[in-house]
Amino acid sequence: MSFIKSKFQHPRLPVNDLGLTYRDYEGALSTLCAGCGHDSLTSAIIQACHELSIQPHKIAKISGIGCSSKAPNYFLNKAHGFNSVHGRMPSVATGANLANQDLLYLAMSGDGDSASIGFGQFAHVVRRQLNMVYMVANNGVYGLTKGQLAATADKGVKNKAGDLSLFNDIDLCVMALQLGASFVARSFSGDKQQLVPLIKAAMSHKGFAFIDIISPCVTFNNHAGSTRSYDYVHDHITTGAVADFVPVKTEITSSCHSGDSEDICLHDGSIMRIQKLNEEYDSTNASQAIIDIERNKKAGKILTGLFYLEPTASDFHEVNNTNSTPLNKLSQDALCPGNRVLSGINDSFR
Amino acid sequence: MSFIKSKFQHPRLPVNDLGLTYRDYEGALSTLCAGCGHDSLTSAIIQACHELSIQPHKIAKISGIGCSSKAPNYFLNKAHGFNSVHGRMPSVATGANLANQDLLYLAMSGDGDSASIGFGQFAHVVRRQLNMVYMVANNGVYGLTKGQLAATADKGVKNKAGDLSLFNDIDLCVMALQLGASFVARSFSGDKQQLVPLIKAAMSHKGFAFIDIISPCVTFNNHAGSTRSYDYVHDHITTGAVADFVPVKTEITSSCHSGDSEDICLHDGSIMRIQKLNEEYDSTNASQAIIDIERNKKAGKILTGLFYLEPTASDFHEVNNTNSTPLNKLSQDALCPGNRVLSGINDSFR
Amino acid sequence: MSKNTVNSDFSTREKSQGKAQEKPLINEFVVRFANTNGTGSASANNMFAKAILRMGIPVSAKNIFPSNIQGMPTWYEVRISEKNYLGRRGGKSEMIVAMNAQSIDDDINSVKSGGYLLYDSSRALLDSQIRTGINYLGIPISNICLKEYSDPRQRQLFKNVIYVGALAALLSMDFTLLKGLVRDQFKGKEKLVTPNIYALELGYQYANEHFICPLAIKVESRDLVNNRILVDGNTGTGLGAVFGGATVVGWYPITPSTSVIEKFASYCNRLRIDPASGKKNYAIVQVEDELAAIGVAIGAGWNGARAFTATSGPGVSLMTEFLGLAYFTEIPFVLVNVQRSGPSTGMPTRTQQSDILACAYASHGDTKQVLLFPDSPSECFELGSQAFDIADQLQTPVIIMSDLDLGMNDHLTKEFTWQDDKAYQKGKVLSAEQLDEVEVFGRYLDVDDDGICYRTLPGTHPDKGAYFNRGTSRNHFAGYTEKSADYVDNMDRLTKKFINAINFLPEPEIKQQKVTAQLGLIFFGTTSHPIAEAVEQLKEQGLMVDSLRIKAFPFHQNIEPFIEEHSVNNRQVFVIEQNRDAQMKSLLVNELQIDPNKLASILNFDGLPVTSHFIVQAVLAQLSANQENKKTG
Amino acid sequence: MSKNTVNSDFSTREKSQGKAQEKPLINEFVVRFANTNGTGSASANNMFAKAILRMGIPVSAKNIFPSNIQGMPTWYEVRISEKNYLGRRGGKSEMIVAMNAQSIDDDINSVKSGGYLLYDSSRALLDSQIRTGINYLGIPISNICLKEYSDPRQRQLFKNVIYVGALAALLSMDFTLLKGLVRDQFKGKEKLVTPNIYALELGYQYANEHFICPLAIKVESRDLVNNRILVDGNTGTGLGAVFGGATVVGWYPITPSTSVIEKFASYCNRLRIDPASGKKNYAIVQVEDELAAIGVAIGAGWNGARAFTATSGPGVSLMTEFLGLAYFTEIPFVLVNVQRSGPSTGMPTRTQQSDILACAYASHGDTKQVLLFPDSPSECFELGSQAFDIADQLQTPVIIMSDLDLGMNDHLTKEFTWQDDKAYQKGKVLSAEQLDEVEVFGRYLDVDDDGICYRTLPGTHPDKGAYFNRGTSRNHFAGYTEKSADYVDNMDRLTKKFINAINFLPEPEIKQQKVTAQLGLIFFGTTSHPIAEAVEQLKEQGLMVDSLRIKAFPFHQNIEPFIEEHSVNNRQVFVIEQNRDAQMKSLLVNELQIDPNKLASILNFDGLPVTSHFIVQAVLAQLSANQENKKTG
Ligand SMILES: Cc1ncc(C[n+]2csc(CCOP(=O)(O)OP(=O)(O)O)c2C)c(N)n1
Ligand SMILES: Cc1ncc(C[n+]2csc(CCOP(=O)(O)OP(=O)(O)O)c2C)c(N)n1
Ligand code: SF4
Ligand code: SF4
Ligand SMILES: [Mg+2]
Ligand SMILES: [Mg+2]
Repeated sequence: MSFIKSKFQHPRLPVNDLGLTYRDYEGALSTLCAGCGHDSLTSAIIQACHELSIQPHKIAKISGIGCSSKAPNYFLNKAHGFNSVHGRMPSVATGANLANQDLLYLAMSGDGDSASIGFGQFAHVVRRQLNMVYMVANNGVYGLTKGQLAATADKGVKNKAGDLSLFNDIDLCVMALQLGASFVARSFSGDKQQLVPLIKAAMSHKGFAFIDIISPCVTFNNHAGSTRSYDYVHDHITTGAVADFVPVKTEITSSCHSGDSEDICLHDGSIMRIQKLNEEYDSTNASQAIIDIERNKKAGKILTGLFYLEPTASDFHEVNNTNSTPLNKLSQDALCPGNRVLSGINDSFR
Repeated sequence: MSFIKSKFQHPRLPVNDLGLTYRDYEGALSTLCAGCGHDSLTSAIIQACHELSIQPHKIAKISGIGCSSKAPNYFLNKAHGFNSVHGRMPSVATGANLANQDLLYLAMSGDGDSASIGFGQFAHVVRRQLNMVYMVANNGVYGLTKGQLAATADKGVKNKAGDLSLFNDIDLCVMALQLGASFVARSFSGDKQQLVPLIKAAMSHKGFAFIDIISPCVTFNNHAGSTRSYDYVHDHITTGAVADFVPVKTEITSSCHSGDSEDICLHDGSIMRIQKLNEEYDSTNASQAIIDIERNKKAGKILTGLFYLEPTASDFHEVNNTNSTPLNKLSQDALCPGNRVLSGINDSFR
Repeated sequence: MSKNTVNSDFSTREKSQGKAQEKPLINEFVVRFANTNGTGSASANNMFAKAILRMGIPVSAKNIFPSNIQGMPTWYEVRISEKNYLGRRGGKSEMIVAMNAQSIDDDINSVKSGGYLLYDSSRALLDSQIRTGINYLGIPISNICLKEYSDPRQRQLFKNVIYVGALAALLSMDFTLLKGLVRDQFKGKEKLVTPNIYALELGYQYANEHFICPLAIKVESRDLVNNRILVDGNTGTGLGAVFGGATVVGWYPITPSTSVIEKFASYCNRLRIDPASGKKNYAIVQVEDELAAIGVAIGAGWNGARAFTATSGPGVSLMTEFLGLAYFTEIPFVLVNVQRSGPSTGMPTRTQQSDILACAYASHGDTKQVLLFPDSPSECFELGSQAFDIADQLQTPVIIMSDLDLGMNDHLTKEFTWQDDKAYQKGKVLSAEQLDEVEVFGRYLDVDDDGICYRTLPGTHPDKGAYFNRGTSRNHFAGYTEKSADYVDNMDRLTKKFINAINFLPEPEIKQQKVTAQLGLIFFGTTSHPIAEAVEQLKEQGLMVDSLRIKAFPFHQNIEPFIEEHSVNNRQVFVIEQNRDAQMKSLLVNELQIDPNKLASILNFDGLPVTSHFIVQAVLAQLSANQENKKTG
Repeated sequence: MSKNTVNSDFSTREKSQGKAQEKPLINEFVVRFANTNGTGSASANNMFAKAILRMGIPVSAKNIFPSNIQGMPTWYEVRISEKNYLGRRGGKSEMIVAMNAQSIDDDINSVKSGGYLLYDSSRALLDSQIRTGINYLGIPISNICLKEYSDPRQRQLFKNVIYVGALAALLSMDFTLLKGLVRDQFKGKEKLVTPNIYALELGYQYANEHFICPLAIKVESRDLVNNRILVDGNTGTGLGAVFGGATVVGWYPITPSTSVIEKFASYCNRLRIDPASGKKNYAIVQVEDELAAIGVAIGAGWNGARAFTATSGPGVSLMTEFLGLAYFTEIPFVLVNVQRSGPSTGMPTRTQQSDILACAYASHGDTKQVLLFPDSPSECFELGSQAFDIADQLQTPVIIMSDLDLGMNDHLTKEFTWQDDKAYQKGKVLSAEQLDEVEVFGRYLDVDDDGICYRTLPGTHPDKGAYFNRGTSRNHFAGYTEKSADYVDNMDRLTKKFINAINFLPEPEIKQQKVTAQLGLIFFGTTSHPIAEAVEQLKEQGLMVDSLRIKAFPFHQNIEPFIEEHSVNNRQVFVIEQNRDAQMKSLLVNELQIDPNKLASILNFDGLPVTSHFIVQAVLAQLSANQENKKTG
C-alpha cells in the first residue's frame, strides 16, 4: 500500500477501444496491507476490464464485509459500488440485477463472507442462476478481524495465532459445481496470466460465473505451515488446462469456430481457447471437475483453472421471462394499470 | 389424525429390554393432516427407539419450524424437546450437545427448514461432526405455510397452486456427503422396513448422521405431477442395498464379525448388515454415492438406502478433546479457579 | 340414522320461536361459524357474508384459525350491522353454526341467551350439551350429504353449502341473490354452479320445512353499503404495490403476510405482462429466508427499481441488520409488516400490534424508521402505493404496519381509488443531463438543506456521479471516514431528514367535537375499528369523545397539541393499542417529549381484535380510578 | 542521511526549554502517540503506560485505531493523573510523539501551546509544519535504527522502543523500573530482553545528550495506585466467565468483542484443563455467524450448562430473533455486547452506547431483556461472573452492555476479587429427587408467585418433568395453546418476573451530598469515567452534584426517587449518554413513567469517549437555557 499515488500520466498510456487507459479503470488508493493478495486481484480486474473495453459505469460492484469486500473501492472508480453487510452480498446482487439486467455485476467476497456467514446466500444465488461474476478472495482466514480461521482453511493447518483448523474445509468451487453454477474456476491472485483471461471469460459469460481466487493474507496467513501462503501456493499449484480468452471484435458470432474442439464460444461471441494439460480434463463435466479437484487435493496439489463452463446456460431473467427493458427503466404507463382497471377490480369485491 | 386416542392398553403389549411398551415411546396426539408422511416417520422413530430399548429420557428432541418440526411433539413424551426457530435447529443442537454429550440428539427438520433458511446452519453442523441424528422430512414444499415450493423440489414440477419449480433442486444427501457427513442415508416415510433400521443405525452411529426422508405432504404436494406424492415415490423408488440393523445385546464388541464383508460394525458394537443390490454399491465411498444418486435421478429414479457410513468417525467432542463428564455436570470446584489463582492473575496486570 | 338425531323437541318450530327474543332483531347481530380447518368451510362462510353485503347491509367477517393445516377448530364470525359497527363485537353471539364436534361444548356456551344453535343433528347431542335458554336448530346435515353424494370430498364440502342454504331461510336472506352469488363465484368453473345451488336448496328447503322461518333474528335488504367493497387488507396492499409501480420483490413465506405477495403476484400476472413481448414487467423471487428477502429489496432500491418485501414477526427480527444498513445508506424500499401475536413464534394466527418499537427503532445504533399505519383495506391500497413515493422521496425504508386482522380478514371498506394524472414521485435522482450540469456531486451533500441529498443510479453517467455505497461512516462525498466531525454531521443530517419526513407523510385523522371533549382517544390501524361504536356507547354514558388516529411515524405536529388539550381541565387522553407494553405510547412519549402520566393506556393483547366493549370498560375503569385518586390524593 | 534531518534549531536544549511551561507540570498531563497501525507501536506504548503505573501514578490509556489492518493512522493517548482523573481528557495534549507522516500535520496542531512534539527527525519537517509556541524534540529515530539494525522488521519495531526510552529521560521516568518491565514482559522469550533494553537505552541516551532532561512536564513516583490493576474490560469479562462457570461458547469474530472470547479461551486453556485426563472442561466453537453463536448459547442454556456469546452491533441485530425466543421460552444464557459506533457497520473501531433500545426491547412482539452496565474492567469481571447467576435465577438472557472503550482500552481498576465460599446460584432447577416429590410438574406453573417457574433439564428423570420447549404460546404445562386467556396469563407472568428481576440485580451507585444537590447526574458504563472530574469542575463553578450510576435494567426502585428529588426546587437532572437519540433517557421515561421534561440529556456520540469538559459545558449551557426560559416563560 502506498500513500502517495503519482498523478503523472504517461502521455502515451495505451488506450483501449473506448479510448480509455488503464487509469480510467482504477479506484481509490488501497488501504490494504502491503502485499495483500487482494491488491493483485484488484489489478487483474482492472486489466481485464480495460482490455475488454467495458464501459466502467456499466459495471456495478457489490460486496459483503471484509478486507476482500473493501477491494471494490480500489478499482473502477467510475462504477457504482455497494459494500453491503457481512455475508449477504448475494441477495443485494440479486435485487440489483433484477432491477437492471443491463449492467455487469462484479461481486467480491471473502471466504469468511461466503463460506461461513454467507454460505446459505452463496448456495442460493448459485441456484438462482443470477447473471453475475462472483469472486471470492480466498485466504483461509478472516483478514479484517485479525486472522481467525475460515471454513476454507485446510484441516490441520494452524493460523498465525496458532489455532488449529479442526474440521474439513468447504471448497466453494466444489459447492458451486454441485449446486449447478454454469461457470466455475479457481485461480491465484499471484498468477495474472491465468487470472485475467478467467475474469474476462466470466464477464463475457451469461449466467452465474464463480471464481475462487486464492489470495494470500500476508499479515495473518503467510507463515510457514499455512497452505494459503504465497510460497505454499506457488509450490503446489497445478492446472488441468490453460485457458486463453479471445474477445469478439465484431458483433457477428459466426466467427465462432466451434468446430475446433478446444474452443468454447461464449454468449457474446468471444472465445475461451482451452489447451488441455491433463487428459481427463473436460470443461463440460462438472462431476469430473469435482473428482479432479479432490484427487489433486489428496495429492497435496491445488488445482486451478477453468473447471466448468456451460456456455449456453440461461440466467434468472430468461427463466423468469422478464421483459428485456430493465425494470428500473419502465415508465409509469407500463407499470400502473390505471383507474379503469381498478374499477373492474373493485367490482370483484362486491 | 384422530382426536380421541384410546387409553386402553393391551395387557400384553410387547415390552422391550427395559420393560417398556411402544406406548412409552409415544408423544402427544398428532395435529398433522390425516395421511401426512410425517406421522409415519413419527411412528418409525417410536418403533426404532422402542426396539433399541433406548431410555426415552436420554433422548433430546430438537427441531426448527414447520409441520415436520412439530413432529417431535408427537413422539417420545418422556424426552425433553426443543422446537426452536425456523432454520436454526443445528445451532441449538450444537449448544445442547456441547453442554451434555451423554444424551442422544434426535433432530427433525423440514426441507424448507434445512435447504432454504437453514442451509448455512445445516452445512456447518455437518462440518462440525456433531454427534446427532439429523432427519429431514422432505416433501418438496413448505407444508405449514400452505404449499410453496421448497428448494428440494425437482426442477420443472408444479406445486398444488400451480407454481413452477424454476431452478435446480438442492439434494441434501449430496450436500451432506460432500461436506463430510459420516452417515448419510435416504428413505421414504412410507417404507418402514427400510426406514426403521436406518434410524436405528443412525442412532447407534457416533458422529453426524443424516437421513433425508421423503415424506409426502398429502395436502399440498400429493397431486399428479408431483415427484413427492405417495404414488410417484412408490413407483420410482429404488435402492442400492438393503440394510438390516443388528443390535448389540452384550457390551462386548468382540462379537462384531467384521470379517464378513457385508457387515459394518458400528461404534456401539451393533451391526449394519448390508445386502448389495447393485454391483457398484460401496458404503465407504462418498463420491461413488453422489454419482449413483445423480445417475438414478437422471434416469427418473429416487435412490434410497444407506449411502455412506464411516463407522469410526470421530465427533466434535473427540476433536475438541472435551472432558467425558458432560459439561453441564461439572461442579463449581472443577469450573472455578478460585481466589488464589485470581490474585496471581491480578499481579499480571501491574 | 334417525336414532342419532337429537330429540326433536329442540328443533321444532314451537321451540325455536318460543324462546326467541321478543322483538325481532333485524340487521344487527352476529353469526358465528364453528368449523374444522381443512374442510372447505371458509368459502361457504365467505359466501354467506357476501350475500349479506349484496343485500346492502354492512357486514364484517373475522376468521379465527389455528396455526395448523387440517383438523383443528376454526371459527368465522360474521357481524351484521346496519349501524355500521364493524369492529369485532366480542361476547356471545346471536347464532352459532356449530359444525365441529371438538369445540361444540364451548360453542354452545358462546350463544347468547335466547340465541340459536344450528348444528348437525346426524349425531345426537349429549345431555350435557343441552342448555336451556337457547334454541337448537338441528339439521341432519351429514345424513343429507351421505344420501345425496357418493364422493367423500363432496360429502364434506357440501355440508358447508347446506348450512348456508338453511341460514338463507332462517334469516330471511334473498335466496335469488344468493344463487346469483354462486354463479359469480364459479365463473369459469360453470360445472360447479348447479351442484352448489342444489346444496343451497337442500338446506333452504330443510329449514323452511322444519322451522318457522324467518327466526326472530333476520336480515332485511338495505342500501347502506354504497360503493364500499368487502376485501382483506393484504389484497389492498398487494394491489397497491402494483399501482405504486413496484417491480422487484424478494420474499419468504410467513403467515399472515404471505398473501400480500400472492396477491401482488396474481395481479401482476394479469396486469403487468408486456403486451408486445408477453414478458413480465416484474420479477418476484421466493428466496431462502428473510435476510435475503430484504437484501433483494435493498439491492433493487439502490438500483432505482421500486421494490418491496412482506413479512411478519420473526421475519422482521431477521431483517433487523439490513434495516439498519438501509437507514444509514439511505436506500428506499417498502417493507410490509403484517403483525401477529409475538413474541417469538407466539400465536402466529392471532393478531396484535406489537412490533412498533421493534420497527421504529430497528437495528443496533441510533436508527429511526418511517412507519405507516393503515386501518382498512382501502388504506392498505392507498398507503401501499404511496409508500413507494414516500420511500423514494425520503430515500429510506418505509414500513407498512398492518396486522393479521387487517391483512387476512375481509372488511367493508371504501372502494379503491386512483388518480390517473398523479405521477410517481421519484425523489431526488439525478439524470445524466442533470449530472452534467452539477458542479460538484456529493452523494451526501445537503444541497437543499432539508436533510435529503441527491442520489444517482448505477449506469447513469460515464464519468460523474458514481460513488461507493457503504454501511460505514462517510463524508459528503461518500468517502470512508472515521473523523468524528464527519460522522456527527451525517448523523445530525439524518435526524433533520427524519423530522422533515413529516411533510411527506399522511396527517393524523382528527375528529373533534365543537367543544373540546372530555375524552381524547388515540389509536391507529385496526384499533380504530371499534371506535365508532365505543364513542357511541360512551356518549350513552354522557361522555363526549374527540379522537385522533395516527397514520404515520415520525409523528405529525398535530398530535402533541391534541394530547395537551385533552390532558388539562379534567380531561383524559387514552392510547388504545393491541400489545402488552404500550408500545405506541412509549413512542409518543419518547418522540414528543410528553409526560407519560398524561396518557392512559388501553391494552388489548389477547390475540383477538379489540372490541368496543373492552375499550368502554377500560375507559370507565380509568375514569373512576382518576376520581378515586383525586379523593385520596 | 543527515541532510534529511530537520534544522536542529528546533531540537536543541535551548528551544525545548525556552518555550516550556513556567511551572513544571508533575503527574498531570497527557502524552499522545501518533503511529501507523501494523507497526507494532501498541506494545511499546503500553509499556510506557505500565511504567507510569508502576511508579504508583494513576494512568489511563486510550487506543484510537482505524478499521484497517496496516498502514493507517492510529493514536494512543496516555493520561497521567495523580488526581485520579482517568476519563479521556480531550482537547490538546502536553506532548505528542508523532511517528506518522500521514497524520503529522494534524498531530502538530493537537499539541498544547507550550507543549512538546517528539518526532522522527530523520526526515526534515516542512516549513509549514513549524508552529511557534510548541517545542520540537527531534530524534533521528529512523536513522538510528538504520544504523543499529539490519533486519527491516527490527528497524521498524525498535523505533517504538527508542521513543519510549527517550520519554523515560524527558519525563524523568524510573529507568530501572522500565527495564524491569521489559524483563517481565518478555518472560519466556528471554532472547528479546536485551535488544529491547538496548533500544530503550538508545532513546534514553539520545534524549539525555540532546535535550535538557527532564522537561517541564514530568513524572514523580507516588503511591497512589494501591492495589489497582491496569487492564481492559474484555479481559475482565472473559475472566469473569471463567470464574462464573461458563463452559459452552458459540461465537463469531467481530471487533470490539473478539477479545472477550480470546481471553476466555486463553484462561480456560490455562485453568480449565481437567488435571486427571488433560481434557477440556469447556467447549468453544467458532460458528458460521451470530445467529448460530446465540443458537449455541441457547441450546446449552436449555441443557443446563452456563453458556455465553459475545458480539457487537451487527451481531446484536442478527441475534434479534433468537433473543425473542429466549425471552419467551425463558432460557438462561449471557450475551456480552461490546458496543461500537452504529448504525450498520458505522465506525467499527469507535466507541458508543447506542444499542440500549435495540437490546432492552430486542425482537418483535412484547419483549424485555435484562441488561447489566459495567463501568470498569473489575466490574466487567464481577458482573461477567454474576451474570450467570442472574440468568440462571431469572431463567432469561442477561446482556452485558460493555463498549469499545471499556472493552479494549486499558483502565486503572480495582483488582479482581472473588469469594471462594460463594456458591453458584443455579436457580429453580428440579433434580430427579425433587421431581419425585412434586405432585404435578408444570413448567410454567408460577408456584412461588414470583413469576419464576421451576424448570427441568433433559435427561433428569425417566418419567417426570419432560416438556416440549417452544416459541409458541403455551399453557402452564408447556402444552400448545391458542387460548387467549392462557396467552395473557403467560405474558402477564413474564411481566411479573421482569419486575421481580430487580431483586436479583445490582443496585445503582448513588452519591449524595448531605443536602440534596442542585444537580443530579445519571450515567452508566463508561460515561462514568469523566464524572469525578466533571463534578470537581462543576464545584469550582459553585454547582454541587449528586450522582447516580445505573448498573442494571430493569431499573431499581431507587432511581425514580432520585429523579423526583432532583427535578423539583430549581434542581435539574441530567442523563449523560454516548448516543444520539438519548436511548437511556427513553428507557427511563418509558419504564418509570417519568415526565421526559424532567431529564436533560447530555449526548456525546462522536465515537470518542466522553470528556468532563463536554459534560461541564453541556450542564452550564442547559442551566443558562433554563434561566432564559424562566425569564421569557
Ligand atoms: C454480522 C457481522 N459479523 C461480524 C463482522 C466482523 N467481520 C468483519 S470482516 C469479517 C470476516 C472477513 O473475512 P473474509 O470474508 O474472509 O474477508 P478477508 O478479510 O479475509 O478478506 C468479520 C467476521 C461483521 N462486520 N458483521
Ligand atoms: C423466520 C421465519 N420465517 C418464516 C416462517 C414461516 N414458516 C413456518 S414453517 C415454514 C416452512 C416450513 O417448511 P418445511 O421446513 O419444509 O416444513 P414442512 O411444513 O414442509 O414439514 C415457514 C416458511 C417462520 N416461522 N419463521
Ligand atoms: S489483513 Fe490480510 S487480507 Fe486484510 S489487507 Fe492485510 S493482508 Fe490483506
Ligand atoms: S400440510 Fe402437508 S406437511 Fe403439513 S401436516 Fe398437512 S400433509 Fe403434513
Ligand atoms: Mg478471508
Ligand atoms: Mg417441507
